[in-house]
Amino acid sequence: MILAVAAIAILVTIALALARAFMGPTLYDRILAVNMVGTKTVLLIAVLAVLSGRTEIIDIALIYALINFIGVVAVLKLVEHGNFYASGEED
Amino acid sequence: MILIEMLSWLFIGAGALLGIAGGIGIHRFPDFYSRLHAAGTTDTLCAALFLIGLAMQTGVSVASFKLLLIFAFLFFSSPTASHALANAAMLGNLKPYLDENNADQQP
Amino acid sequence: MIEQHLSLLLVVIPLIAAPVTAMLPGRRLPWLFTLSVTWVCLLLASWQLSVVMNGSVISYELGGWAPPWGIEYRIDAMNALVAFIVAAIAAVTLPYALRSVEKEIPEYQTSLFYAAILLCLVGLLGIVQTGDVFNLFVFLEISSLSSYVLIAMGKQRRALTAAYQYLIMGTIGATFLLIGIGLIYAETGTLNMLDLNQRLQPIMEHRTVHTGFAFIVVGIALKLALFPLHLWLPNAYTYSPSVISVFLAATATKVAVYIMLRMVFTVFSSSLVVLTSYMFLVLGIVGVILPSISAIFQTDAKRLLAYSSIAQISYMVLGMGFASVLGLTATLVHVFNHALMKGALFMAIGAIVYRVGSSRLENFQGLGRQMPWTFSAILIAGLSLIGIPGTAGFISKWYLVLAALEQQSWLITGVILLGSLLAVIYVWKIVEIMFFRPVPETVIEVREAPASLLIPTWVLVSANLFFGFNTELTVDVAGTAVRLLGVTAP
Amino acid sequence: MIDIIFGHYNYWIVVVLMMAGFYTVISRGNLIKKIAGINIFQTSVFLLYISIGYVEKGTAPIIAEGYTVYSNPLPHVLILTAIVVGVATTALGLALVVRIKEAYGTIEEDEIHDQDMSL
Amino acid sequence: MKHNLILRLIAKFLFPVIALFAFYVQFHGDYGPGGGFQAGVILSVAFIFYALVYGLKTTEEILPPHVLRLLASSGVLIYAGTGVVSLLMGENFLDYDPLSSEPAAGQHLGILVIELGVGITVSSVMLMIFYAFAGRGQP
Amino acid sequence: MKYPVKHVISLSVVLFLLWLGLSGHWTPLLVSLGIVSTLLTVYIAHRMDVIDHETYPAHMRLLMFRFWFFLAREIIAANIDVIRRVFKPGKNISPQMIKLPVTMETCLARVIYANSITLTPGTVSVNLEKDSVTVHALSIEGAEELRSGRMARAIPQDYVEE
Amino acid sequence: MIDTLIDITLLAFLVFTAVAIIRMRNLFVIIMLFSLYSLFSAGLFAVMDAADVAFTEAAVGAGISTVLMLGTLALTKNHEEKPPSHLARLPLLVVLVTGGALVYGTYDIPSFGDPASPAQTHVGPYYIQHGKEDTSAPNIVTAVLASYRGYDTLGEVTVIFTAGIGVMLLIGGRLMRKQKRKDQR
Amino acid sequence: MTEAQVLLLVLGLPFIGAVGIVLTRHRPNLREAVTLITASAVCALVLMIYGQFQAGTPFAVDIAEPLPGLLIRFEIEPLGMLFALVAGSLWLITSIYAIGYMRGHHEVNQTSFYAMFAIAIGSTLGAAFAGNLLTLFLCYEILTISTYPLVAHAGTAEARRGARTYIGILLATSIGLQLLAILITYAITGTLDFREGGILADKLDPAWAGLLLALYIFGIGKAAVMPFHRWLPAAMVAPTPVSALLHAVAVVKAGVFTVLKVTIYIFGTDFITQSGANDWIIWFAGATILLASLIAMRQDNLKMRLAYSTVSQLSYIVLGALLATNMSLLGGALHITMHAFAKITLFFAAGAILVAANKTLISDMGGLGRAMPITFGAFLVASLSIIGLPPFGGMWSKWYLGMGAVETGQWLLLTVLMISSLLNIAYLLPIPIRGFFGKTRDGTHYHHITEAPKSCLLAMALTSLACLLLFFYPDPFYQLALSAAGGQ
Repeated sequence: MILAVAAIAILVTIALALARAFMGPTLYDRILAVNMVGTKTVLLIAVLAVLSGRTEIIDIALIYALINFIGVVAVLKLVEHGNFYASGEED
Repeated sequence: MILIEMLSWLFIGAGALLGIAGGIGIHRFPDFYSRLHAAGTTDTLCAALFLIGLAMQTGVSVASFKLLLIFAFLFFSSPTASHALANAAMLGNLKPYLDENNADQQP
Repeated sequence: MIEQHLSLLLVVIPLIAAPVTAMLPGRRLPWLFTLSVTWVCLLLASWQLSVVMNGSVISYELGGWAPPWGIEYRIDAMNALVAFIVAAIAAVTLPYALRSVEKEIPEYQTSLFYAAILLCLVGLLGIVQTGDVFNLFVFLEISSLSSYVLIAMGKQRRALTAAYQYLIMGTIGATFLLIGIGLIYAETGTLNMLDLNQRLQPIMEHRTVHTGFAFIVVGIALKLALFPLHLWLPNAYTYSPSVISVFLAATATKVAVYIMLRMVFTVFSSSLVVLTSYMFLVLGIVGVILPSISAIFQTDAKRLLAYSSIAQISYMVLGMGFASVLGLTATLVHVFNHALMKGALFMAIGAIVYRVGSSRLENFQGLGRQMPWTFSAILIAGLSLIGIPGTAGFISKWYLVLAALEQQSWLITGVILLGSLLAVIYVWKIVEIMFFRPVPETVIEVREAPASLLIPTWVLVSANLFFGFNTELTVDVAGTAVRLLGVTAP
Repeated sequence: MIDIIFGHYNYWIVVVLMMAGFYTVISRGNLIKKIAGINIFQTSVFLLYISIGYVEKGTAPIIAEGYTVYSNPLPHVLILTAIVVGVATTALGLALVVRIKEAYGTIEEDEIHDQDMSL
Repeated sequence: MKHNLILRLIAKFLFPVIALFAFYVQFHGDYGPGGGFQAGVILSVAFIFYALVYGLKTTEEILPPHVLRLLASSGVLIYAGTGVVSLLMGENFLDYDPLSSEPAAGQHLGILVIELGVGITVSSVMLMIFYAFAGRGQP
Repeated sequence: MKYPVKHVISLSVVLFLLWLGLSGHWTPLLVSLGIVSTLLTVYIAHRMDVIDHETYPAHMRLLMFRFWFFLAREIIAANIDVIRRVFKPGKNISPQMIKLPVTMETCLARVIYANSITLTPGTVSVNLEKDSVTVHALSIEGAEELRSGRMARAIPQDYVEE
Repeated sequence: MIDTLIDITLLAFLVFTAVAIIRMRNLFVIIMLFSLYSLFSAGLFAVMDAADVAFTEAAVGAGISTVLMLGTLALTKNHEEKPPSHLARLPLLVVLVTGGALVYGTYDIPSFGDPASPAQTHVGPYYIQHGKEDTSAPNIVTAVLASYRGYDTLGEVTVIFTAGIGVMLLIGGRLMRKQKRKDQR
Repeated sequence: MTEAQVLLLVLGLPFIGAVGIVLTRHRPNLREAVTLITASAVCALVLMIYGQFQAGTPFAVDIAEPLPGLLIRFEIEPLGMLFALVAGSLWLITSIYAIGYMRGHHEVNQTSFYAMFAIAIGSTLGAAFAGNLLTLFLCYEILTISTYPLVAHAGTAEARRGARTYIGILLATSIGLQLLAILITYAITGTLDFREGGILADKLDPAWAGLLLALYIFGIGKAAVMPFHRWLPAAMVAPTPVSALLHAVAVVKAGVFTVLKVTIYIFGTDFITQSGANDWIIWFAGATILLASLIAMRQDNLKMRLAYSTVSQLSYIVLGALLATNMSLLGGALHITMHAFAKITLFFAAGAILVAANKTLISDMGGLGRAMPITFGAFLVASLSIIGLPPFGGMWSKWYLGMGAVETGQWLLLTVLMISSLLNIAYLLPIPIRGFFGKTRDGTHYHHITEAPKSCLLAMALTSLACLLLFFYPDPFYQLALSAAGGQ
């Protein structure tokens, strides 16, 4: 029961974040919103796993938490350096 | 047992509220930097509450270990991401909306 | 004991060889290795063909799981024939590749290039051998991906856009195929071709089956470069390295024809075929004439041949459209013969590119006298393309027209003959420029192509002549294959 | 009628998604966007497959105590393979885009076309 | 991004965890979701993460491209080799039954080995592709 | 760079425990695979040069509890504050950009400081430099709170050797 | 019930994201939205009990594909798509026809989740009934992937290998020249 | 040697000769020796075969079976023997002529000329000996293609244009119409063998017979029935020996030969007459005879005039075939021989004039005969033979054709033949007359012009002598034609 409520709440949050991702206005707002959607989806999957009782699914949440973070890092690296090869040693 | 169940409900319920509040926050606040607060910060606590609540439901098992692992992971990565994002925005010359009443503003 | 595994080894040997090739250093070593692998494949394919020629069927259960739970290799005369074509073309192309690749591909890429060729071969052979529709999709993608890369290795920058265009179109085609397979799967719950056939029979009227069929046909048609969906082909063949033009032109579309036959006649084999046959006939008619006309106006030899390929594919489609024993025999025979003639033509053009550095017709002036062997190869293969008697092309035209006459469709008979006439024009365009235009003053002496390019070319040219007289292999095997397809309509 | 809607809404939305992806591929001139479109198209097809394999009140096909109804594992396997194929295609397509950009200086289809024509 | 202190530290901390998680996914494919392919992707993502933070050059020194090429090939060979082994043992290609004394155990072993092959190929190819993209245009 | 063996061992142990926790199947095969995996991971980490005291403080004492507790309380309080601001009608925030001095010696401590600032709602560290950190605060109160240095003092400095 | 709700909501998110991707012109944003699209699909896969697929989609769609697209973007340095010069009527027609065909085709498809559909009664159940004892792997997806249809997976590995070779041939010159120098030394 | 081996040898010799010619390309004398030796050998072999064939030895050989039940088969029958005799003997003579001509005219690329020439003759012989329609068609197409480089020999834009028309019309008609007809025949009857009395007789609805026959007649473009005759004048850009041998003998005769074969062995004379298949096509032949003659009269270029004359003469043979009586067929078959010898002489003469005087226009030839009496004498002889006046061979064929027309009661056709003969006189005789008795345009005399090279003269003399001889001794050809036409 509470899990259903939780799931709905997460969906609402995702919807709000998604709206921000669509509206912008700046690139950073979108990145922020996408990141937020990512985190919330991790939670959603975790809730789903507990809800269905198949806890194997939690692995998916775990992997997504990892990947989402790295995705954001990649985006930021690109925004900052404009490439992927820079080592950042120069300063 | 019922206590843990109740506690878990409480945690999850609080997490849900927090999440929605964060979602509204990123619409209410006027500029990127302030939205960052709403999103990034509520993220951490919201996730923590959810995951702990869920872990209570599953009891001591591999699943709860994994849930806590997710929590630990988010705990480290989330602020890092927020910081990196703010950092990038600043380097990208995104001017923050600042309260003009305050003369104290720097850079 | 090993005999039962030979059909499998035909695919697995190049598959194992590909990563090994990728690790070999230098120029000669990868080539030598690839060459021996293709020859082994040819041996295996010939063996396989000789076994199933009499109408028997080889079935091989991969992983030891019985179909429909496991994947099955199911080889009858049609698979064996197409596999033989593919293996044979590969075996002939590889000796040709050495000099040509040396000139067109930098050394440090050589081993990967040969690995990609092997992968393409693996994909094509895998498609042909399998009896499972999804396995077919996987191997289709192997061959497609490697051919995108191989095409992009052409020297001009347009090779890149050509490959990109092909990639987009090919992926759309593959995705359509995937949708089709999915819909059919939803209706039957199986992926094995024979099983599908049986389980589809009672539900042929389902709309889902119709749609699945349509998507499969459109998907394959994209790979096949069936007339309105052919846009990727001219660029892809024009700008790819010579070896790749030869290999792809002679094999890739042939395998697509095979898939079409297999899907339409083995998997569906029913009232739906009637529907498609009209479509095939209409598209075939248009597809013979319009691309042939386009071919006439091309100024680049490879491009001209590419348009001609589209027209030739339309002949095969016409044969399918008749859905009769004669028509399908014609299609299969033409699959074989067209591989021979287009292979020879692209090889000869490649030899010219090797010497002159361009495939634009304006640079071909007077080459006929300087490169007489190359020129005669173009001439003979061109005659085969037209369908002059004594060449392999004549045999396929013969059966095709007979099939048309059998159904009293005078229009199609006329179209086929008109297509030959148009072929006369575009083939003659090359011949005339090469032989009867004087060599421009500015051009320095051009020597005849090296023997390593000429010998494979002439192997194919001789095959064109041989199969124009001896049709035991082609027609008989095609006949057996068609019989096994279970086509009973006249 | 209502049965059909409830039994098929999933497929229909998936169809809409496919169309969105397909439209992006064939109507847009930007090469990267085309690749993104292809990915959307393919992902939607994956959804179609998984929908086919779904069973009401079922669970993931990992055999465990206490469960008897499992969803069909076969579509899952097929889609795993298809995802891999998809990422392979994406990688190749993007590599081509990089090369095209280097060769032409643009990744807009019509500009590339203009350059080819002006030769 | 190395100058970004926070990220650098977090990366140091996270990399072994992600890598271990990848191995976990690799070897638990027959119990839960995952398997060679997913593990390969995660492992390559771990390296990509490292490369993003510490620079491509450092990463290439740790895992040179030619080693990756070797690994990519060997993964395919492991997979196909397993099939060849079953051939040599008199069964059909990729039939793992004879790999052990009893069929089910043989199957288990076979699955483990081929998943390893998948994982090796996938991770090395993915990383190779990343190297190719990231390093393009490097001065 | 040479680093103490104890770092390697501590990392191995942590990772192996992690494996056992994730796995849940403690069969000989999987445990031995776990050992292999751990060793492989440590080897890669060794090659990457990421094993040092910063990341795997074998000596990290559990006395950090005090800090964790402090942080948790701060986070909760700040969350409530942000939620209040979200729902408060009209002009609800007065964003500030301030620069704070950073006095900590070690990198680890500085990172913990910066991350703690970020974790606490209402303030985000925007730029961490050698001796200062730029912070964006949602409100004047938040900025003042940071200026007071309460947070900086709470960062445990003492567990870092060398 | 809650499953259905999540299912529908995620599908709706997917539709919104897809439409946004079509309409957006900043490639950066498109790529990020694409990663969201992948993420939602992964969620849907999880809802529809396809754990392995969800896992893979999360790793690939949101991870590798996104990183690769970003890498391409970094190299092409072209962040704004040109606005379409005219309304694409022909593509629209093609798409509508295709979509129409699909909707037509799904009319006869067994209902969503129907346990009596052919797909659930013919080959699939065999794996569930025999998979575990045949291969001693409780995860049937892995059993099918690696054993029953192991040959497909060999093909899949080959596909990946092909992609690797392809990318090296296309843009890996830097990596291979280094290798070449080492060979010569 | 068995009969089959002999047959293979005679068919293969020209191709072997072609290879020999290519191999000896750097030494012109040797090359031409090879040509001559091959030509003599072929001529001798053909004569030998003729001897044995008359003695009743059957010659047949199967090469391959490209299509089930359809062989590549060579077999000798009277009509083919007749054609082979003409082609074989005239190749030798033409070779002699060509050596003189090519050297005298300083042509380029002589090697390919001789080689293609040999191949063309080889395929002509193949067509003559073809044992079924498929084989005939095969040789027919090889002939078309191998003569293309000969036509385009000069390589000038004009030559290329002419050659393009040549190959275009020939290939288009053969693929578009003839192949179709063959396929229809096969689809109906299941065979393509040449059989006495035809194979279509009971199988084809008589109503369609006319259409199929039309496909054949027009499809055999080499027979040059209008409106598909344009290639023949276009091919006149070729060197004269080519025009002589190929466009007076090999190519065009291969066309009409095929027409005869089709009417006799595929349709069967009875079937043609009974079904009325020939009702309207015959008028195309008639019209061609008259129209081509009329056009010929208006040509000033000598070779063009001869070309249109050939078009007209070919339709005699087509007419003979289509009348489908014993007499007309006999006439048609004989005309192959008679016209060949006469027309080749005319072309030889035209070539000789070109080499010696470098003149192509008839209007420039006034008085030239006095400078080149032998050439113009030969021309006169051949013209008379073509017109059909005794004592020249051409009389016989015209006689039998006329008889055929009378036999069927086609008086109108007889009239056509008569008018045509008059037209022949009108366009051929003025040339020698002008040559001998006319004046040069500017009144000068040809001091610097002498006769053509000796080998040319020799060749001309031989062929004109043959024209004369054939009147008195037409027996070998007559016998063959008679047995082909079905009477004994």
